[in-house]
Amino acid sequence: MSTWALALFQRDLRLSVRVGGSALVGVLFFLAVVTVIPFGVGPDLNLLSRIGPAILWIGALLATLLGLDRLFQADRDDGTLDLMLMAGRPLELVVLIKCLAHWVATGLPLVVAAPLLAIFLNLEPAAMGAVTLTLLVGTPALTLIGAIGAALTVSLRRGGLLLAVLVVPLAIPVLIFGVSAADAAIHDPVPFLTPFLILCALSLIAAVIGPIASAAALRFESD
Amino acid sequence: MDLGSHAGFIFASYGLCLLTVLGLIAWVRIDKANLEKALKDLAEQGVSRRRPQEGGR
Amino acid sequence: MFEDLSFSLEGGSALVVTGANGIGKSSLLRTLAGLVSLAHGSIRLEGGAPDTPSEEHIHYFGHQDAVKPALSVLENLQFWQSFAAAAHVSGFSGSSVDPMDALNLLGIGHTARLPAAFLSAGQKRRLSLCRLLVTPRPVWLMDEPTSALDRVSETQLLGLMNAHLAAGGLIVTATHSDLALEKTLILHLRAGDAAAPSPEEALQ
Amino acid sequence: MAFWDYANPTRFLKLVQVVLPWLTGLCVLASAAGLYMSFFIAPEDYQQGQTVRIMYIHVPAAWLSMMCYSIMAVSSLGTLVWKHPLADVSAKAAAPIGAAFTFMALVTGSLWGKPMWGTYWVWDARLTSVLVLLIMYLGLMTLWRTMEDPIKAGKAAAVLTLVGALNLPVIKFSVDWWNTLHQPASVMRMDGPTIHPDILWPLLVMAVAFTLLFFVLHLMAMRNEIMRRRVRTLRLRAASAAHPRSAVATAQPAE
Repeated sequence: MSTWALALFQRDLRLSVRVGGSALVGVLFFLAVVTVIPFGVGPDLNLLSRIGPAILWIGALLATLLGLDRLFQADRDDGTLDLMLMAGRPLELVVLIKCLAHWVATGLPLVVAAPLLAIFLNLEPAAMGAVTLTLLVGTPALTLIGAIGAALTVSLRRGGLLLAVLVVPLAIPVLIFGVSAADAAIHDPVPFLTPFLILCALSLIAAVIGPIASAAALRFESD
Repeated sequence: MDLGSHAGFIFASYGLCLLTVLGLIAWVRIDKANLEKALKDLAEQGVSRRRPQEGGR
Repeated sequence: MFEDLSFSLEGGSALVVTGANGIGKSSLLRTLAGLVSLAHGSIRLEGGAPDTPSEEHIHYFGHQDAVKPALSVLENLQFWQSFAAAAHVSGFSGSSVDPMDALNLLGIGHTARLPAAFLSAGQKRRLSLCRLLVTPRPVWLMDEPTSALDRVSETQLLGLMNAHLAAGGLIVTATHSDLALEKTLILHLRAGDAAAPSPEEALQ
Repeated sequence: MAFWDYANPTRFLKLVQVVLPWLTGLCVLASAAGLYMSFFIAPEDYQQGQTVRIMYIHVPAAWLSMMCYSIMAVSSLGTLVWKHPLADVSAKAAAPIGAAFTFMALVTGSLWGKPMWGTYWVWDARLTSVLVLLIMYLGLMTLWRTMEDPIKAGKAAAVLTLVGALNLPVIKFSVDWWNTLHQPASVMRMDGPTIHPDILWPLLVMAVAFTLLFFVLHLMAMRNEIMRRRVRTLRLRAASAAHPRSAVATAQPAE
């Protein structure tokens, strides 16, 4: 089990980091979204620090969705997907490992960038830590849920936009609990742990449902 | 020398700048080493820069 | 797509599928590969491992090369060696070839460390062929295997295919060019009805 | 691609070989002198206290971030108008260095702003336009990374660089056009600097040190870039050349 899984993980990671890969575009997009918001709502630092966690979460959601459309499409376009279906490896695990590699290449940089961007939004150190922690726990869920959309739209030429439309409703629970956990850390009386644990649970559920649903979609797609 | 109550900010600025410059230098050096290795590998394979010109291009 | 099509093939022999463009040669191969599901009927591989589906005994060599330009040639091949599971079947004695040897065998050993983006179409095709060598599987499905190959590589390919047959493997190939394969059956697809395979050489 | 093997790049590499040690030496001297002056000679400010010492890296870094972009803009003109073979090499090599200097200006600025203004960041015109500059740098770097062919990437990046150059005057004059927290220019003024010589000298020495640092790094990065293109050309050649040894080796096992 371990050799092929490691080989797949390494390959996907290399592909997204090397020339032509898209690992850092997501972070740049995240930075751009966070920069644009203050122009829209005005540069009031108090307001920004109040809505800061929400801005960071929405930025992370959009940046994740942006990078997802090539998750399976690149492999489908050059015939790799057919061979993966025939490789004799459980497709659910293949999807899970691909998602993991994708998250390390695109989701983890978002989490690392979040504290820096929090400075722009005038967040307190406690809020900064809370947002980063919730993003660390929550972004894998976004990738795994997004994988379902990526698998469904794999055969469409311009699937990126449709993917976003399909995935956003499914990602709303993650967004709700991510933001409310981060908010709870700022406003004292509300407990932080309750929404945070629900967020963890959502990630775990997504780790089960995402690969199963994506694998099913990919099998139908090859027909 | 006494830098007053804001010494932390001053050292942080100078330290981060130093780190950034060191990072740039490291990037340039590592990049150079990798490229030189690639050129050496190609030379060992017998691919030369001059050959195709003689072939009348 | 097909009706009343049935054929069987034994170890060590090849089936050449011929027919006009668009008649469904590629679809037939994709169906055999398990990539397109059957409406009726079945595909059986006798002697395979009991609880593995038949497509896991099959190498599919289609029109697409599945070569990643950003990876080096060797990295491409090593990935497939560790990713695709080998299938061992009684009566098939093919063994795994070392990736570097496979590249040398097909004459692209000198490109092993280059990114695959630098390969020509024919070289990518040969790299894709190496994939069949590094993981032993008894059945090769080859869709136009000689496309984009020059005459020398075509001869090499024939040598490899014959070696696979000699090891007890099966080959089903759709092609336009004449392949000098040992022990060949020909399946000619025509609109309306499909001719039964006609033995070109006597089977044992 | 044979174009790259001749004349300009080769001659340029020889020039770099000669100039680089001198530049590096000068850069080290100037940095040492600048650091000494900014810590031990420059007085503390009567308003800002010791934090004024951050200025000696903040202001040069900010200047360099803009100078670097100007160099990229001129190089882009070189790519598009004069088609000089080294122009897009220069532009590509400058982008990461410019991004690093912009990052330094932003970081030192916010570390200076915290004790002075009470916050690390405000969304005023100067700070925001410099942040936009950083995003431009990063975007250009990404554009170069994602396009395989260096010639095409160079042209695309040149167009983007020239369009982005509109941001430069915005940065320069943002302190005059908008009412901001950031203090107005005090060295680069039409009517002469408004700054005491004890502060001005360390600042100028640091600026010279930063400029030298930029040129050292830029030349080294350009040399790398030329080498990278050579590697690319040679690899294309290596792939296309059928290897005689391997051709012999194939004949036996295939039989």
